[in-house]
Amino acid sequence: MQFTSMILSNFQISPGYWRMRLTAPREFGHAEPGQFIMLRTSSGIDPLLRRPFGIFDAGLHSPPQTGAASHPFFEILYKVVGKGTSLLSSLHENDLLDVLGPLGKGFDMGIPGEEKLIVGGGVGLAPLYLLARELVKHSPVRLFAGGRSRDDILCITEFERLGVECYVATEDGSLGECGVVTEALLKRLDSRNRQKSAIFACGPHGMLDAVSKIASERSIPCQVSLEGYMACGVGACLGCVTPGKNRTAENPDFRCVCAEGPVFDSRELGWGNI
Amino acid sequence: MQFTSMILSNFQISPGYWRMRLTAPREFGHAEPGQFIMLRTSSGIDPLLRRPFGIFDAGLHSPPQTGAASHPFFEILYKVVGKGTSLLSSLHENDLLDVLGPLGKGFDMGIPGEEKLIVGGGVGLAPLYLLARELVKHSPVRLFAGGRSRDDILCITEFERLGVECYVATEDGSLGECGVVTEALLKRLDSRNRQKSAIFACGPHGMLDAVSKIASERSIPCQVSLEGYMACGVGACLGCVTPGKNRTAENPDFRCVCAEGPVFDSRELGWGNI
Amino acid sequence: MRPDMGIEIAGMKLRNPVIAASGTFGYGAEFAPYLDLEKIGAFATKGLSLKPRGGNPLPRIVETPGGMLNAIGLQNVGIDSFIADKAPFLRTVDTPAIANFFGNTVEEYAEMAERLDNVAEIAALEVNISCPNVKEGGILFGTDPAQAAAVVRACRRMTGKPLIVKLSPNVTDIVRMASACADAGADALSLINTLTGMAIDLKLRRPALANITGGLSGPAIKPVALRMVWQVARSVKLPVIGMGGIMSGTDALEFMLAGAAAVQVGTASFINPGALQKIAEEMEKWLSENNVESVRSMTGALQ
Amino acid sequence: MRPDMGIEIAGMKLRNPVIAASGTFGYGAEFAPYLDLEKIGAFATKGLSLKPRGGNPLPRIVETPGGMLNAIGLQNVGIDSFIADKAPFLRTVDTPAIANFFGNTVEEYAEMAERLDNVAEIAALEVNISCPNVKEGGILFGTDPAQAAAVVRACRRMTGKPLIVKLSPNVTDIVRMASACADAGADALSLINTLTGMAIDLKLRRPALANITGGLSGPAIKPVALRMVWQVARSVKLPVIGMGGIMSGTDALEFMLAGAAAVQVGTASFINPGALQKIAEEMEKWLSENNVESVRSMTGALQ
Ligand SMILES: Cc1cc2nc3c(=O)[nH]c(=O)nc-3n(C[C@H](O)[C@H](O)[C@H](O)COP(=O)(O)OP(=O)(O)OC[C@H]3O[C@@H](n4cnc5c(N)ncnc54)[C@H](O)[C@@H]3O)c2cc1C
Ligand SMILES: Cc1cc2nc3c(=O)[nH]c(=O)nc-3n(C[C@H](O)[C@H](O)[C@H](O)COP(=O)(O)OP(=O)(O)OC[C@H]3O[C@@H](n4cnc5c(N)ncnc54)[C@H](O)[C@@H]3O)c2cc1C
Ligand SMILES: Cc1cc2nc3c(=O)[nH]c(=O)nc-3n(C[C@H](O)[C@H](O)[C@H](O)COP(=O)(O)O)c2cc1C
Ligand SMILES: Cc1cc2nc3c(=O)[nH]c(=O)nc-3n(C[C@H](O)[C@H](O)[C@H](O)COP(=O)(O)O)c2cc1C
Ligand code: FES
Ligand code: FES
Repeated sequence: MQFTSMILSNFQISPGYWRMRLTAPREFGHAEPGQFIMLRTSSGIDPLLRRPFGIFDAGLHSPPQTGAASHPFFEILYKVVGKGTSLLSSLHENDLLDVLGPLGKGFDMGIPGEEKLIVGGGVGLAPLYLLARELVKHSPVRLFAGGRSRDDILCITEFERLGVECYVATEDGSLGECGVVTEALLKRLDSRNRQKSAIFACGPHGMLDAVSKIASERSIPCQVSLEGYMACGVGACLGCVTPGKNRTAENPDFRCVCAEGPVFDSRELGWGNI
Repeated sequence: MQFTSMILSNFQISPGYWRMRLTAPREFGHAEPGQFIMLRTSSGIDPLLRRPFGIFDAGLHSPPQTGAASHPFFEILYKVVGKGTSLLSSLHENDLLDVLGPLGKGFDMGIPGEEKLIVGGGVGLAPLYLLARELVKHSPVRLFAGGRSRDDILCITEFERLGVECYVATEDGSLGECGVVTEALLKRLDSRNRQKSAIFACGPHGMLDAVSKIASERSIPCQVSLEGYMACGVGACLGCVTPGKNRTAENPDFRCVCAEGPVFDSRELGWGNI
Repeated sequence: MRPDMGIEIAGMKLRNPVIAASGTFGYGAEFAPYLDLEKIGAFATKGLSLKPRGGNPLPRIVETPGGMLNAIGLQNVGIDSFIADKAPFLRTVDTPAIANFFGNTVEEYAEMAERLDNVAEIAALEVNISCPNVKEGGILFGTDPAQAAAVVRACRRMTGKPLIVKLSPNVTDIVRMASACADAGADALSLINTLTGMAIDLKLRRPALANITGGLSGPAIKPVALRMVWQVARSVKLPVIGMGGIMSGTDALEFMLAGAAAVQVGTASFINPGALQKIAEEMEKWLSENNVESVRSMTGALQ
Repeated sequence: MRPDMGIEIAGMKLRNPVIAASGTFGYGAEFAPYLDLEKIGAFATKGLSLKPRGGNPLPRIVETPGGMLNAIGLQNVGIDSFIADKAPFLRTVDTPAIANFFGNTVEEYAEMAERLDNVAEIAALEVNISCPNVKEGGILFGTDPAQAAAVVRACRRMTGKPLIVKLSPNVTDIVRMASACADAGADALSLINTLTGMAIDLKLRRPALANITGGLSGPAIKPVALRMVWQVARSVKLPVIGMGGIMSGTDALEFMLAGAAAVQVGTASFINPGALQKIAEEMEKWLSENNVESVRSMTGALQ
């Protein structure tokens, strides 16, 4: 679906991280956790390509004015890293954006009742909030949030409000435990009593690789949400692909991150080749 | 001079025509009537090149708040024709612009006391207001303003406030006389009693050509302000040149509109070649 | 008055001159949710080869000022899987599909042409000659007139379908390449393919693309594309399909003025998945506003 | 720690690697009000010829997506007037001036080289070979290795000053052109000159430039320029001066990673007349932030 969205709000939530709320068409209510959208950050050619962002939240927006009708919205959480995201951060309420989405394949919700472990690194938390919101309906959910420093730990309160138990780790120890988030995850896994779990992760490649190793060593189902350089977002350009588990010199097993992902069962991926 | 300007105001004065007031450095006070500035309409590459605009007015700006110090400003009058001017029209108070100027050679003020006839077509009026403001100090001034329709006749009240006698002609007759502005000019010239005059003109090429013919037939000094496709504005790229009067196949007599102009003695130009 | 948007090129009748460029439109189905495939003139498939190809390592794309570089490496499902899995969709759409294809030797090109000639769902063949000839030490078919002619002759023998040759812009003399392909039996020429370029990641001190160089497309290349289309259209007697940076109906009409009988649109579909349909609509609007009765009359109408 | 910004190229010592590109910096004086000429590495003059030249009819420039086309037609004051009117200014500035020049025949090139060799204010010569050879039926010197070599050999005989050859990008094989010029005696190569392009005014149904085609410059061409600099620098043993779309210090450093020993900046000066100085400052800042001691160490340091 392609549509024009109006910005409802756009503010900085932590140094360098912003949260934007946008109007959405009614159909957008069916967006799956883990899906993403692509935005044009300029109506001209600078930058030329759309920018992909996970769907942080979606729902019905109630305007502050009493009596005004509520309407569907979605939110993105974004880090300012270059020209496109800088332009986004300079936009205001009522500005318009051209949106493509929801795109891709989201998370499989797994078996109701079983423990769900969510692992997010930095802005990788973005697509995990909508996921958590769905998971808590049927399962106990734990979040492991990591980042370089306290500024990179986002929206923990929101997760806690859902009833998610949150574990925080920062590399500089400025918030939560000092270290990488996988250590906290390991502690939890090793302390659980043969309880069945499933892992959902999004973040930098190194973190996903580590999480997927941890999961496979323990035979825990693990889904990861990948990034990739995207041009089209719809499976046409083959720019965003990632090697699948069967990839060899002879077998061109590439998976399309935008159309077959961005969420993959970690066992389906050719980690060594990425 | 290159400087960053802050927008003091920016509003539409007639359908498609805008007037923008900007802060200026102190030195800008010495801008000559007929000089121009070049603006970057985007900080990126879309559009890439600066856009030239005549200096409509310059002076000291007194902010509406009582007590606030007054500071130098200049104004431009612009017509929205493409991407750059659209972007300008979307800017607001307090937005910043990168300005180069004042550039080029302005009008020669002529002999004090003699009648000054100013001819402007459409947005060609832009550089003529500052000129009129100077000329009225020492000479009687008459303005001949032409355009396709009433919407193209700009800022007449401002000229009248200076004490300028204004003649208006529109091609569709929706304001002033019906016809082209040169007819009104001719009438005035033919009715004047051997009085010495000087002509100053800015507008579309066809109008300037006609005015310069009228002037040369009557041996009246005539200065015209030209446009040209400009890249640098400082005489380096040679993109904006216009043929001089000595131009032949052998003699490469090209004049630089940005550095030797934009104002030229009409007898110096090779009209047939432009 | 509604202008007549129909064109005929190399024996194909198209409802309008706007064709999806190869490699930017998948195998046709990917964009179906975003536009009406029956409102565009035709579409070219991703470049096909005899064997499936995995393509290049990652990253494969990078944005550049006003454009993008890609080094997909011609990843494609291969002709067998194309016929089995992709062709059936083409039957469901009443819009001609053009098979873009390539090979590593003249023989492979010929074999591909022969196989595609038998695919009923394919209306025309577009030969991508920007590949290295593995037998001749990797020299590019697309930069040597004799090699290009050899490919075209070999394909011509194998197919009665319209044969379009897609030219590479990375040559000193595009007209020589065009003439060689015309003489060798092409029915139409399409140009331009991407300009070879490179981007560098300064922080990492590495090329931005794993493949080091890639193909530049998008608005940045439009002036080069227009120039080449103009040069070829005025010197070679074949119909020309123009492309390179077309983003709007006016861009497309400029290519037609330069001599193109039809246009292809590539990168624009990434920015706006409905671009092809929108461009056709914008063209029609411009023509009607300017009282032009038929889009065909724009071809080569530069003064 | 302040990084060492000095470089040496073809025997010239420059305070930094940032050189103004020919045709975009006038004869040096035009930009003096906007930057400190003694904060840039060097500057190249507008292309000079034996006789003054009027250049092309108008319009001569047009903006394109991320770039611009120019068809100035090498308007210049001619060598006599250059020596009489422009050279005296060069004496007042402690920054090397490079004379860019061209001719219509090999003999004219040689004569220009000889004349310029005698101009004390000129530190180096830059041969622009993108001109048609009027004797050989208008074939471009810059697209034929043998013709280019002939020009370079003829100039080499006439001058002991550093001889830089400026290459045209409108060729199939830039390395062949570069090798031919190297073998013929060039001291350095500068690239790229503009890509030939075209723009069309749809409303008027006319080419936007009176000359129909023009040279594309600016950010749009950067990927093509970087690729060619990389290709030439790794294959030819001469120092390379890289250019094409450089707008910032990081752009300039990317060209150095690709193999350039110095860079030239053209179109950027139109957008920001202080661009050269700013780019040199940005380079220095980047190097110091990244603990690079000398700008020279960036040349070819791509991994
Ligand atoms: C499916 C998907 C979902 C995403 N979700 C989010 C999200 O929810 N929130 C968020 O902040 N970001 C997200 N991203 C990343 C986001 O798209 C990029 O940060 C953004 O496109 C950068 O644009 P820019 O113009 O600001 O930066 P640019 O100027 O384009 O780039 C700045 C730097 O970031 C690098 N970069 C740019 N794009 C990518 C990319 N796709 N992958 C890796 N590196 C890149 C560039 O190489 C460069 O070094 C997601 C990416 C994908 C593919
Ligand atoms: C010395 C000088 C002074 C000027 N003063 C004023 C002024 O005071 N007020 C004002 O409104 N305009 C003035 N102009 C014209 C103004 O610069 C252009 O209208 C503006 O640059 C258009 O920018 P754009 O991006 O909106 O349009 P573009 O998208 O660049 O162009 C829109 C259309 O205008 C044409 N065009 C663009 N630039 C020029 C040009 N320089 N000359 C002729 N045609 C052009 C294009 O071909 C195109 O058809 C002046 C021009 C010059 C050279
Ligand atoms: C991601 C991508 C993949 C491409 N793949 C092919 C291909 O397989 N075969 C081909 O002939 N051209 C291919 N091209 C070139 C385009 O068809 C087109 O010639 C080029 O992109 C210029 O047009 P544009 O500027 O409108 O994109 C590809 C282009 C892009 C951007
Ligand atoms: C207006 C203009 C005039 C130019 N004139 C010359 C010239 O006289 N001689 C020459 O060798 N190159 C000339 N060039 C090419 C530039 O020196 C440079 O090679 C090219 O513009 C690419 O660099 P850029 O993208 O930084 O502008 C000219 C370029 C422009 C834009
Ligand atoms: S972004 Fe184009 S295929 Fe995934
Ligand atoms: S605009 Fe460059 S010389 Fe006048």
